Parts: sequence; C-alpha cells; structure tokens
Amino acid sequence: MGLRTFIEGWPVYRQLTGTDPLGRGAAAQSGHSAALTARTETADSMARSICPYCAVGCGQRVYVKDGQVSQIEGDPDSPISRGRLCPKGSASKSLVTSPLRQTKVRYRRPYGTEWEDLDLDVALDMIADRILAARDETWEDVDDKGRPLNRTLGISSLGGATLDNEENYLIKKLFTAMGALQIENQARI
Amino acid sequence: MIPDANSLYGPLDPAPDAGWAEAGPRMGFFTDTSVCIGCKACEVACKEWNGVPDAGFDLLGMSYDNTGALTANSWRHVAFIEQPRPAGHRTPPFAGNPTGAPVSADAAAVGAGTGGPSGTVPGVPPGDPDAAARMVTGPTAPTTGNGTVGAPAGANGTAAVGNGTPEAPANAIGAPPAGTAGNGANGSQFLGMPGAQPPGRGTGAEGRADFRWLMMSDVCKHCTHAACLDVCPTGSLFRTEFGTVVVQEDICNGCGYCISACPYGVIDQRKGDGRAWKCTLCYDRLGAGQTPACAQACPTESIQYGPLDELRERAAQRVATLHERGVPEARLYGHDPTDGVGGDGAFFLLLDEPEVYGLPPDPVVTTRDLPKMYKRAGLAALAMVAAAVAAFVGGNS
Amino acid sequence: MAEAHPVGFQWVMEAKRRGAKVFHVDPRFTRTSAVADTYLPIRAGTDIALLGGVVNYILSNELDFREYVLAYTNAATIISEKFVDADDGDGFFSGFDPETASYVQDSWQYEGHEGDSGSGHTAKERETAAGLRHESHGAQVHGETQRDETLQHPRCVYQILKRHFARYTPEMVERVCGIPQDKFLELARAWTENSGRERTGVLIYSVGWTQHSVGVQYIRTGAIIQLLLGNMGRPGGGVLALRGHASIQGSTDIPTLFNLLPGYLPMPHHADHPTLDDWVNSIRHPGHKGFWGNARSYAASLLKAYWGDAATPENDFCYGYLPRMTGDHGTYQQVLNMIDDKVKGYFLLGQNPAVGSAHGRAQRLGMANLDWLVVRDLFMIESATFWQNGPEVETGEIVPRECRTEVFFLPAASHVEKEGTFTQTQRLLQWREKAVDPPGDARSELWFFYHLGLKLREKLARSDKPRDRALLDLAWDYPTHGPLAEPSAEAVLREINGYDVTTGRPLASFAEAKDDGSTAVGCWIYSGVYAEGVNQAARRKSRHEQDWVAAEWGWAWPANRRILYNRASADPQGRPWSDRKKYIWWDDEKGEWTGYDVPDFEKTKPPSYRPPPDASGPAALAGDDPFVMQADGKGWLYAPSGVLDGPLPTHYEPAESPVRNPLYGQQANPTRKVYDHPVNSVNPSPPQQHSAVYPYVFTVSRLTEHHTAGGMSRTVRPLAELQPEMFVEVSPELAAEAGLAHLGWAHLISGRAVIEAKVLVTDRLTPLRVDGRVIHQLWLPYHFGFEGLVTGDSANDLFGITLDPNVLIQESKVGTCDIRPGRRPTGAGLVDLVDDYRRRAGIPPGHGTPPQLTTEVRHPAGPSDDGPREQPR
Amino acid sequence: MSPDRPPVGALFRRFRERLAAGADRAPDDRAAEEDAAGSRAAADRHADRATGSGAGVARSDAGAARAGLAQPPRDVAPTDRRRGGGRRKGGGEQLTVPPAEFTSYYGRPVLKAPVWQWDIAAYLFTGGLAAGSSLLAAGGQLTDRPALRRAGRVTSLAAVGASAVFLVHDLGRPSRFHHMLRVAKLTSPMSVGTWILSAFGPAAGVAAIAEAAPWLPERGVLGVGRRLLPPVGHAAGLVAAATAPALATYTGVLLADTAVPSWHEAYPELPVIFAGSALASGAGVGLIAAPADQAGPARRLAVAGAALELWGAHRVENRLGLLSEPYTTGRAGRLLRAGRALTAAGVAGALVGRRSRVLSVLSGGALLAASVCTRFGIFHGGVASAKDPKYTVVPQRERVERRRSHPEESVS
Repeated sequence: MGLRTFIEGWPVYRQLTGTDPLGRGAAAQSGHSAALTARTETADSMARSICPYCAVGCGQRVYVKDGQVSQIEGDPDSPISRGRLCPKGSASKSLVTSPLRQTKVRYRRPYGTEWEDLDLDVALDMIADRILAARDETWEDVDDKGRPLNRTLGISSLGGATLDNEENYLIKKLFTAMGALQIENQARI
Repeated sequence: MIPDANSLYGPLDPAPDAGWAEAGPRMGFFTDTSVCIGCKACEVACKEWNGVPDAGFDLLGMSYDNTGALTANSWRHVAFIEQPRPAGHRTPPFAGNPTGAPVSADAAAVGAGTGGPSGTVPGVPPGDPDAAARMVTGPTAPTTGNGTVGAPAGANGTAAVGNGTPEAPANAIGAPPAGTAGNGANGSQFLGMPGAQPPGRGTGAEGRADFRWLMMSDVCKHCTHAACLDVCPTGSLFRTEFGTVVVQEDICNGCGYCISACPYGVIDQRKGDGRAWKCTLCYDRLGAGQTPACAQACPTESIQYGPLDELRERAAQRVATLHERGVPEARLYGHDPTDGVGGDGAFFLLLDEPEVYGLPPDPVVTTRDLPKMYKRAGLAALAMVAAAVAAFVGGNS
Repeated sequence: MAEAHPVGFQWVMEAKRRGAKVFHVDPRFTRTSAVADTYLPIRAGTDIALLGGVVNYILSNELDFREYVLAYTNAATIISEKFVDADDGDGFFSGFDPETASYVQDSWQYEGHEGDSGSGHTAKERETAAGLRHESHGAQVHGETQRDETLQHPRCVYQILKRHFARYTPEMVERVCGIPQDKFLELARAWTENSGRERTGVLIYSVGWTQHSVGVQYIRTGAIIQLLLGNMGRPGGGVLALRGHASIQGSTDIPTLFNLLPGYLPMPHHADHPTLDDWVNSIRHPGHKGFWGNARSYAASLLKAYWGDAATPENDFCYGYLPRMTGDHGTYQQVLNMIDDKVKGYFLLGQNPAVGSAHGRAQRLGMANLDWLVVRDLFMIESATFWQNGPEVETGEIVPRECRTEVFFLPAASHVEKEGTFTQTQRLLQWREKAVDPPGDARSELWFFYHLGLKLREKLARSDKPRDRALLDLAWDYPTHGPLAEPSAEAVLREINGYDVTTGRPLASFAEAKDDGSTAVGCWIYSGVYAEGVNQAARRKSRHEQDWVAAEWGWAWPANRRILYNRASADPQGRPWSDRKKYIWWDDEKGEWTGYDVPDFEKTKPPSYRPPPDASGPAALAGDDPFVMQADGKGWLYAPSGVLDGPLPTHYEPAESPVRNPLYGQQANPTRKVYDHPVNSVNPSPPQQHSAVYPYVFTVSRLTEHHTAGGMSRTVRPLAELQPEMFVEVSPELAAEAGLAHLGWAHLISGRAVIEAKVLVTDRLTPLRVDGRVIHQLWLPYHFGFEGLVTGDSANDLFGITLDPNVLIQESKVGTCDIRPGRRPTGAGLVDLVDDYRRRAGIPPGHGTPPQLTTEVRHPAGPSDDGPREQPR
Repeated sequence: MSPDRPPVGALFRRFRERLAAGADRAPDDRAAEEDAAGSRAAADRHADRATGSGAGVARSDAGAARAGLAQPPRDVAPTDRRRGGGRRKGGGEQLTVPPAEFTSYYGRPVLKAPVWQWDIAAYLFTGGLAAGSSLLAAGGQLTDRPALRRAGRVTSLAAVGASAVFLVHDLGRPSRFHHMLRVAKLTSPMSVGTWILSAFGPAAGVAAIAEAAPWLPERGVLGVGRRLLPPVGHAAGLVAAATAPALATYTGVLLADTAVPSWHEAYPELPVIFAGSALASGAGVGLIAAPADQAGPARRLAVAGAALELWGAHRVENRLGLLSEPYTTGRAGRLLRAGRALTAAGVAGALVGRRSRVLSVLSGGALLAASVCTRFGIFHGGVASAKDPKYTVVPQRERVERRRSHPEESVS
C-alpha cells in the first residue's frame, strides 16, 4: 500500500475532502463495512427445508458455505409461514451446528461406568447380533390354540415424531418383517 | 459541504447529513407491541444471524424475561410486564374467580433484585424494588409494601381455615381483602398527592379481576441524532446509507464513550471482547436488499421493517384503529422527528408509559448541548490562562 | 397457540385484525391469553363440561344451523330403544361390562342395526387402541337408517343429545370448571353468533387435549359443537389440532405404532384375523356404505410393497408373515414389561422417554432392566445416560456397576442432513432437500434401518427357519447414493405412493390400487404424492404465485385436499351457503364439483343423486352426504360405534382429582386403562379417602422457548438461555397458602416422585371456585431433565400411568400433588418422602390400582370419605 | 398437610421479608451523610421499605427540599439563580413537592452505567495535572523561575505519560488505541481530546527532555543536543502551555457530553471545576518543588484554582436539584467533601506557610490530593447517577409533564 492510497484511505482525509466533514458516515466507513454483504448472498448452495420442531410446517431455507450450514431462516415463499419462524425455528442453525451434538458412536458395556468409543460398523454388527439373539430367545410362533403369532415381544422401539415418513416406512417394514410388534412412537404420547 | 443547521438537533434526514449523497429512503423498524406475543423469535433470529454469544443462564423472575436488558449479548430484548390492570378492550380475565390481592408488584420487586454478570460489562445491575412495583401497578399504585400487606390479609384468612386442605370450605380467600390491599390496584384515581390516601382505605375492590400482560421487543433506536455515533472517537460507529447506526467491529477499540452517551442504555461492552456491540439493523442484510433477521422472523408482524416514512404512516393508522377499538392507552414512542433525538429509526407503539418498558420518557441527545459545552470549556480555558498570567505577572515573590 | 405454535398463530392475529374474536381457555394465562379478547381460566380436565355446556346452550336455545344439521349430520337418525344414556345410568351408558371395563355397544346402534354393527364387545378394541384407526375414516354402519326429519322423535339423535347435555347448564359449568357463568355465556354467545350461513367459527386445540383419560371425547365434544353450528367442511371452520412435532401426523399415517399398519390398516389380531380374508373383511365390512369398500386393494398392495415378488395372490400376499397382536402392546405396557424383565432390547429413535413420557422413574427403571438399548439422537439425552446421571442413581435405585443394560449411542443426522418428507398437522407432506452431509458417524434413520436390514439378511442368508422367511423375502433393495451409501428417500416415497408392478408407473391415486397383486402401495392414503413420477411433496410454488388455498405447495393427503369434507361448504343443493364463505360448489353446466380446493366428493356425483336401495360402498352415499368417510355420509353427533367410552361425551373427573364428579355417581372414565403394577400408582380421588394428601391440581405444558423433552432446545444455546431453569407457576393465593416465595425453591410431591423447581408467583394463575370450594392449580413446564446446557427436574416424573381407552394415550395433563417450600430431599430421604405421602394417602406398597368404578351412593351434600375402596378389576 | 410444615401465616411473612430484604439490599448509604432534614427523609424511606407501610412519600430529594422550591425543575437549563437559606424547612409549599417517585422496568437502570474504570478518573487528574504543570512550567520559563519550570515540565511529561497509559489501559481493545487517529470529529470530545493530547504530549515531552540538557556531554553529537535543546524546549514548552488549557477543560466536556444525568446537567461547571483543579494541582507541584522564593506564582495559582474548583463544585452540588444528589451522597459525596477540605487546607497552608518549606510541601500535597478527590468525586457522582434510574426518569418525566401542562413552552 503506497503512502498515497494510505492517505486517501485515511478517514480524516476523506472528512476533509469528501461529503462528510463531521466524519459521521461515508468518511468513517471502513473497508470491511463497505464490503459487507449478507452471507446468504455468498452461500454455495441453498436447500429448501422444513422446520424440525412443531407441526406447523414452516418453510426454511438452509444456506451452505464450504460444506457448513451458514444460515437457516424462514422461507418467504411458504404459504404456511410466510418466511417467519418462532424462536425454536430461528435457532435451527444452532441446533444443527451445536458443539454438543454427538458425532461419534458411544458404547456403554454392561455394568460399565464410562462411555467407550466404538466403530460404527462394529456397532451395527453387534446390534444385528443382539436383535437376532433376542428374537430367537423370545420368538412366539403360535398361541395356545395354535393360531399364528409370528412375533417377538423381546424387542421394543419408541420413535420420535421428527422422523421422516420414509424413515418411518422402513422402520415399520423392517420391524414387521422381523416379527417385532412393539414398535411405538411419540404419537402415542 | 456545510453540515446541516440541524446537524446536532432537530428534524434531519441523517444519511445525507453523514455524506451519503445518493442515499435512498431511511429504513427503520416499527415495533407494534399490541400484537407482540413475546415469543422471542426476534432475540434468537438476531443471535443466529449476527453470531451473538449467549447472555448467561439466569432465571430472573421478571415474568418470562430472562434476558433482562439490551446488552452487548442481546440486541433484541423482549420485555414482559404483568399488570393487574384492565386491558381496556376485553373482559377481565379473572372476573368471578376467588382471587385475593395481586402479587405482580411484589414479584416484580423480587425480580428487581436479580441480575448480575451476564457476559457484558458491567452486566445487568439489580433494580429498585419500589420502581419495579410501580411498573406493575402504575402511578396510582401503592408501594411494594402496600401490595404485600394486602396479600397476607387474604392468606391469613385461608390459614385460619385449616391449612388450606381442599376439604375445608376454603372460600376465605375470596373474601374482600382486608387492610390496605387493592389500594389503587384496581384503578383508583391518582389524586396527585401520593400518600394522601391513608393506608387502609382501599377501593374495596374484590381481589384482582383485571390483568394484562404487556410484551415488547426492544432494540436499538437508531436515533436521528445518535449520541453514540457522534461521540465515537474512532469512527467505528457510523451512519449508514440507510440512515441506521452501526458499530464497525474492525474499528471499535472499546473506549466505552458510546455507552455513556446513549440516552436509551442500548449499546454495551462485551466482557472478554472489550468492544461495544449493538443492533446493526442487519446492515449486511440491508445491503443485499433483505429484511433484518428479527423482522423477518417475527410471527405476528409486531416488528415491521421498511422505509421510515411509510412505517410512521402505518403506525399512526394503527394507533387510530386501536383508539377506535377501545384501547385509549395506545401511543407511539420515538416517532416524532421533533423530539429530543430527532425521532428514532426504530420506534414503538406502546400500551403504557415508556418507563414501564424501561424506556426513558423524554430522551434528549446529549450533543444538543455540545456547542454550549465547548463554549463553557473555552471560557474555563480562558479563565485558566488569565489565572496563570495573573499568578506570574501579578505577584512579586 | 401463541405459546407453542407462534408462527401458526400469525393467522389468528390476522383474523383478529379483521375483527375475529378470540377466546382462550387454559388453566393458566399464557401468551395466547395476553392477546385474546376473552380468557377463561379452567380447571384442568373439565373441558367436556365446558363444551357440553355450549352444546346445551345451543340446543336449549335452538341456535343450531338447522338446515346443515338436518342434512349433514345424524341428528335425525333414530337410535335403538335399548340405549340407556349416561344421564340415566349415573355415568354409565348401557352395555357396560365391569369385568373388562368396556362396553358392549349393541344397544348404542341406530334403530334396527343393533346386531350387525360390527362393534359389539369392545374389550379387544380397548386393548389395542383401535380407535386410532379411525383417524382416516369413521366406523361402519350398514344399510339404511331410520330418520325423523322433524327431530321430534324421542329417540332421534337430536333429542338424545338434548337430554344428555341438559344437565350441562351454565351453573353446572361454573360448578365443574370454575368458570363464572357470565364468562361461559360470553363464550357460548360469541361462538353461536359467529357461526351459521354467513360466518364460521373455528375450534383450535393443542394436543394436550389428547393427554387425558377422556381425551378422545374432548375432541368429540368440540366436533359436536362444530357440527351443530355448521362449521365443519367450511372455510374458517373446523376442529384444528395443533400437533406438536414436525411429522407426528406422518408418524400415525405411516405408523410406527404397534396396532397399525400404514394407512390406518389395523395390525392383525391373533384371534380375529387368522386369514387375509378375515382381516380384510373386518376392515371393509362387505355390503357397507362408504369408501372402505376397496380395503382389500389397499391391504394387498401394502403386502405387495412389503414382500414384493414373494407376495402373490396364491399365498395371500404373505399375509402369514405379519406378526399378530394379542392385546395391549403399547409403550407403557412395554415399559412395565421391561421392569418385569420381559423385554431384551429397546430402540429409541429420536425420542427421550426418560423425560418425555409419563412416570419418568418407571421409564428409567425399565431401561435399566434391559439387555441392550440403542439410542439414536442428535444429543446425549437423558434416556442414554440414565445409568450414569439419572435421579435413581442418586437414590441408589440404579447402581451403575450393577446395571446390566448395554447402551449403544448412535449419532443421528439432523433435518438438514437428509432428505425426506414431514407430514405436518394440516396433513401436508413437505419434502426437505438435503443441505449437507451428516458429521462423523451421524446417519439418518433411513441409512441405519436400511443397512441394519441388509446386515440381518446377510446373517440369516443361510437360515432355513420359517420365521426368517419374512426377513429374507422382504423387498429390500433401495438404490443408494453417495460415499455413505445413503438409500434414496425418493425411491421410498415412490413405494409409499405405490406403483404398477409390471410397468413401474407410479399410481396417480389410491383409486388405482388393485387387489390382484398388480400394484404395490406402501401407504394408500399417500397415493398421489408421487403421481406422474413427480415428487408432489417437493412442490414449492411461491405463495405469491398462487391463490390463498396454495394447492401447489407440498401435497396434502388425501388427494391433495386442503379442507376435508369440503362438500359441506355447499348447501344440499350444491350452492355455496353464502358468497362470503364459498369454497366448493356444484357447477351445473359442467356437471361437476368445482371451487378453490379439490372437492372431497366424487367429482361428478350431482347433489341430487340418491343411491339405489341395494347399493354398497361409495355408490351408497347420496349426493348430499358430505361426510364420505362416515358409513352413512353424515357427521356424527352421536357415535354408535368407534368410540369406546360412550356414544356421547360425558364429563368424568380426571383419574386424579381433588373433586367429586358433580355430574354423575361415576367419578372417572370407567373404561380408562390402568396398569396394576407395583411401580404404578394413582393418587386417591374422592370418594376415596385421603385425597387431601395431594390437595393441588397440577398441569404441565410447553414454553415457547423449549421443545418437548428439551433434547432439541436445552442443548441449544440461544434457546436454553431464554428459559434457563425449571420453575413452577403458582397463584399468589396458593403461594400464601403453601408459603412459597417468588424465585424461592419449592418441591412437589405425587405418589410417584418428588421434584423441585423455582417458584414463580404470578397473577397469571388463579384459584378457582369449584363446587363451592377453592381449588388451586399450578403449572409446570415439562421440558427439563438432567442433561443439556440447562437442567432441572422433570415434571413428567410426577405422573402415574392412566390411559385413554380409545388410543392408549396417557393422562399427563392433569394430576394431583402437594407443594412445599424449599428444596427436595436427596438420596434416600427422597424415597422416604414419597413413601411417607403414599402411606398417608393409603396407597399400599405394591398396589397401585385404584377402583375402576365408583359404586357408592352419592351424598348430595358433598364429598364423602367413606365410600368403598378398591374395586377389583 | 405435612406435619412438619410451618404455620401458614409465618410462611407468607417470609415472602414479604424477602421482598423487604430485596429492598434493603439496594444501596442506600446516603442516610448517614444527610443533614437533619435529609436524614429524616431517608430514614422514612427506609422505614417504608422495611415495614411495608406508607405510600412512598418520602422520596423527595433533600437538596430540593432544603431549598424550599415548590416544584424544583430538575432538568432546567442552568441558571445563576442563587440559593436561598438552604436550611429553610416546613411551609405549606413543601407538601406539594412531588416526591422523586418514578417507574422503570423492574426498577432497573434505563441507562448503561459508564464502563470506564478508575483509570479514567485517574486520567482526569493526570491530564489536569499535566496541563496545570505545563502552565506552571511555561510561567516559570517566561519569568525565569527555573525550579518551577523544571518541576512543571517533568511533572507534565510524567502526568501526560501516565495519562496515555491510563487511557490506553482503559480501552477494551488497547492494541487498537491508534484507531483514535482515524477520524477527527468535532462532535466527539474524546476525538478532540485525542488531537489535543497529540499536540500537547510531544510538546510536553520535548520540553521535559530539554531539561536534561545540562547533563549531556558538551561535545559530540550529544553536545549539539545540549546546545539545541534549551531553545527547542522553550518552544515546546510554550506549545504545551498553549494547548494546556484545552487539555484541562476538554475533559469537562468529555464527561458532560454523555447521557449520564449528573454529568450532562453539570456541563456549565465541569470545565470550570476541571480548570480549577488543574491549576490547583499544577500549583501543588510548584509548591512541592519550588523553593520559597520561586513559589509565589504557585501560591497565587493555588488560590485561583481553588476558587474555580470550589465554586464549580458548590454549584454542581446545589444547583442541579435532584441531579445534585449523587454528588452529595455516597462515595462521590465523601470524595467531594474531602476534596473541598483538602483544597481549603492546601490554600490555607500555601498562604500561611509562605516561609515554611515543609508547610508548602504539605500544602502542595494537599492540593494534589484535593484534585484527585475532586476528579474521582465528580466521576463517581456521574456513575452513580447513571446506575439509579431515578435520575434518568424523574427529570424527564417532569419535563414531559411540564410540556403537557404548558404546551406553548416547549422545552428545547
């Protein structure tokens, strides 16, 4: 930066030469401020989503920059929410980017007092083994009159109501096929 | 360019005055508290957009307000005021219920004692219990003490009936509160002579029937004559082309002058950071033609954003409508370009006196008197010179 | 609504701006009350009395919208002479079977239909929450009904209704609910005056209404009012449920519920549905009227979607693979079974029962008694750490070194890290686009279950056990994409929509479903969401570019209808009731129904259509029968079947109440479900002794700033700071009585638990005068638990387990407790305190079951303490 | 009911007591310093809160009550009206004095209290000291009193150096101190002050360095310095002296140009007080440093400075009605009273102890201490006025009411 540009960038110089002698506005603006723009404008992509909290179904726009969610705000196009969000919906970015979010599989062995790490694949394998064992142990083929039961009451599930329809569909389909009947959901609560 | 004659005081279009020759219409907020539902979406949306850190996790007991005040870490603040007073336009919520004397004043008084370090400097200090009580009951109100005396009168009645178990015909609580209860709480006339009404002579109203819950989202006022901006020695605070007042975080060196200068107590220093922070009216979003985050989120359009002229017109209509619908207490605050700060860029429709919401009733920008101050300083300086000359010339030792 | 659904509330404010009057009924003064025109404080659990009062007001003043009521409801239908009303039965309708605590409903039927209603004994329905399956449609009625168009017949529904609600006078409303008569009349007047031809009124409830032992009947009462006033099927009318979770409607449509299969098809019962035909016929009732005639197509197509090529007409589409119900397998029964060591493994998928379910202690003890537990969530929630940080660890009931439960915590993907549809409260499916990949090990449920399924099939590949065929034959081949091999949600949605198995063409509507195995449909009511191969749920046409109905935003089931039963927005002749309120009408020239929405009626069936006498299915509905999912095409003021606890709503006291039922000898809902288990107990209510040990009524609900059990809000900084601590709201009068100080501590004691909270003494709560006594209510948020940024005791720990018989949803919106100043004891002292209260309340250890029936003779003078005690079930 | 539950009436009393305790927690240490009338009022106020009876009548400000003003206009533009007796009591008029009863949101301050720490108050002192001593130095220089010159210049440099340290230290972001030089804003007294300091500081520095000339070697490069420094120092000293009055008085504007009620309303006096305080502190340096034969001007300066300071302080303590209260009570009151006493003692000592070196030094010390007390007193008075919403709300509310009742007299 040459001396000349330095001086011309000096707000005092701009005060003296420009339209803002009191140094209140144009002269006092920093380069950083002049270059500011909404980060939604510079986002790499925008996904149209729906708020995950209550059941009103407010539209959300999810802005992504460098693979990270940079902003979540209301979708003004939505005839339901007209771009508005409540405090929870407004906090969606904090929800999905919260440092408290768990990103690693954690494992507590029987009688354990601490969490341990576990590989995701191993966990999946262990869970599958336990499902099959529990199923074998508690399988009911027929009732006392010989009518089919085809089921296990040794496995339970309770799902939240923020699961997608597609997810619920697969959950119900798989559990039904394995004979697990005790599949419940927040909808019962 | 010669500064406007009203550069320091009086009606002014601030953006051109600050050198924005090409400035568009001045933008601002109109916050209509009559439709505010206190959801705090504005607070959260603001924090999400501007990356404002949390303000601490304290239960303040100030109704549902756990934010406490506008601070460096809360650029929107939703105030909650519980008042056992009529809302004017509707049926009294507790009419016919076996209520005793109201307790809002007492609860507010306790809430006044809460507060403390909240991630800002110097934090939210505790308040004055009497003033808190008066916020609830209005100028006609008894002091804290009065309200408190009333409550146990009812309570003792119940107590006498056997520890309040439901078996007891515990209707004593519905009895007209004895003693000083209800003194003024139900709209007794303020006679202009506080204390003229001796303790014990209440209106005889039966318990609390009326109640209203005021909510209001407070924010930086973006004054026409912004003292914070004018006193800022670094040019960190500046007037944008939208007529708003913004702190430039890359410039601010935390001198703290703006904090003392703000007549609304808005701008604040952040602990650990040292710089001053406040609402920017989402300067970055405005530049991109977007609505500020709080106004976009506001579910009930309590916070409206737009050209200030339009907002003022809309606000005047809204007040007229409310007056028609039997809400005579509706009034505007900060809308008047001839007021002490030249009108606010963010103004409000209130349902009570401004100080009830924590707003100064008649703020005047401090720089109004700046020329006079300089003059006095000059005189003092001359006196100093004269004194020095006299001291050296006039003596003989 | 402003409190829990602020963005939805913008439309209420919009209406208010245009002159609508807003009434708010709630035990506490909320943010909604603050902007409502009139606020009515009510005693929790007495809504039927209030609404029944409105029904009585309408009927005794003949303020119903008579033309609508006559044509569109079953007001004129004549009921069996065997029917005895609860009014005459001191709280019981005819047909009660005390053995099973359920009704034989034959006597409730329409005149002439007593035997063949298909309802009969409802013990099984009660066990299996069969009421839920009516979410998409009403129960069946066969053939023609007898009507009296003059409404004078003593046994016509109108007259029965009138008699039934006659005792719900304003005085009685005041006695039961604590609502002063003036206030009640203001509500009744405004409601009726703002309904009719030119105006409509809407009833909005939040699903706290469902969390009562009479929850279904609450909603029924609301529906009766709206039918009487002509507010159903019309714009600005209706009964709107504000559900609390993003896709909770979807979770019942495509249920993960033990008693349902997708599209409200019932899970087969071992005794009733041994074969496909038995199963299908129990749904469609051959020969009956209405749209259920095609049930076989829906059922066959579902099985085809499940088992693909293996499902053939010859093997009944693998119907034999389906597991069978034998009774109640609901979540609370499961938890008790866990405590009894009957359950090995438990999956928690984004759900936090340790905080969110009633009787938190039972939940945690149950989880501590498993072999293994899989928790999939965004955050480390209480249900994952109960063995480490739960309150039972402090009391010594759970010792980490002795707790055998093996816990897998698997991080889940958030809503922006996966794609898929939510179904929101207005039955609207909205597709979410994926924004980013999930971090680390986080995966969607779609991924988890798809890959779990692959793993299971791989492990069973060489199995020859018959039981494993269902898994091995399962159609489980969804395309995947990306480095994580994420299954395609669109492919799943396409299967849900249904397709032609030979051509693969997505079906346009459920009308195209076939029962011959040529179509596969995952959820028939969603058929059309993928019509023409287009993801209709992903439509995002801006509201600025379409009309106010916004039919091109997302997709609503069924068939993208935005208002159900919208045929009722036109008069019997097909003309709009009024120009102001026009919505759907008959276009004579084109010979079809038209309007702003998709008509909820056969498009070309004219208003003048009358069915031939032998018609069945849809053809049996006349051109002026708008309620097409009801078997008789009428709105049911009186429900001859489908509701297990009575054809008409009846006020019963909550399971825990300090008040004797002023209306009937029967204190509480006689059909409510109670579990006899040592861990469960119910606080005594009159006429039982010692109800005064728990003298106060408490209710719980949400704060704007938090979400359900707090897993998505107490972990989020900008929300946690807004409501940072557990608190209890009490009225000044209760504060004085109990000695509570604003911002001081208090602890609350029920028969299950003691919890502590900071006290907010506020004028927003009020004591109520109920039946001559002052009843104090207190309010708690239920969001707090022991994990997260802000923590506190859980309000739901206070509740016991008592369920609504229709849907097996727990009563967790009202209970009784005591409140005392100061912090609760810790450790063993805590258990002692609860035990001490239980001892004084006469709840013997190990016996929690209260009487199901109240048989004592009522003392008109007031509550009595010497009624009979326990009534064996 | 639990048997171990205390009786109900007693329990609710606890709630009340908690309230009363909350009220008591509010800082209320004024009573001790009030005069008879004032303390009675304060005691009443205290009693109100403790017993919960009474209706809050006693919140009139003591100053106004003493003055016997019917309706003390608390925000009036400053006038020179002299006070009356100041002890007059009773009289029918007093009954109509509206108490300082006010409302605010949960009783909380409307304003944010200044975030400035003690270092800004210290700077007020050191800045004044620098200005005063540079005037002293210049006087000494021009009237050939080397002891005054030397002491003045050295003190001036030390004081201005300390000022810089204080100012930078008080910044939230000290590393950005140079941002002060980004703009030159007439509307910002701090900006103006920055530029004044920028002129004064180097000049004072050069002047002080020039004092080192005698110690420099006579030859070589430093020898040149030895020869050049005195004239340069003289010039610099004059420059410093020329800017000194601005330096001493701008701080008055610095404080006054805020929303802090008791600072702002005191704007006519603050520069005067600070000018006087600067002169007095400069004089103090002279008294300490100069031999008796050179100390005459310092004595006279002390008198002049003290006069200005005392006059100004008296005005702010009495003229501002309610807003004078923060200057007469609490810490500020103690400091200002101490300052007054010290000033009086210093002046007396300076005049009496003409021949006594010891007495002169003591007097000089007293004057310096007085200046410190005054500065801190004014500083804390303002801070106290910002912390208590009363001082914000009451005057403004009165202004509103006045305007409402006399719309024609719109307050400008």
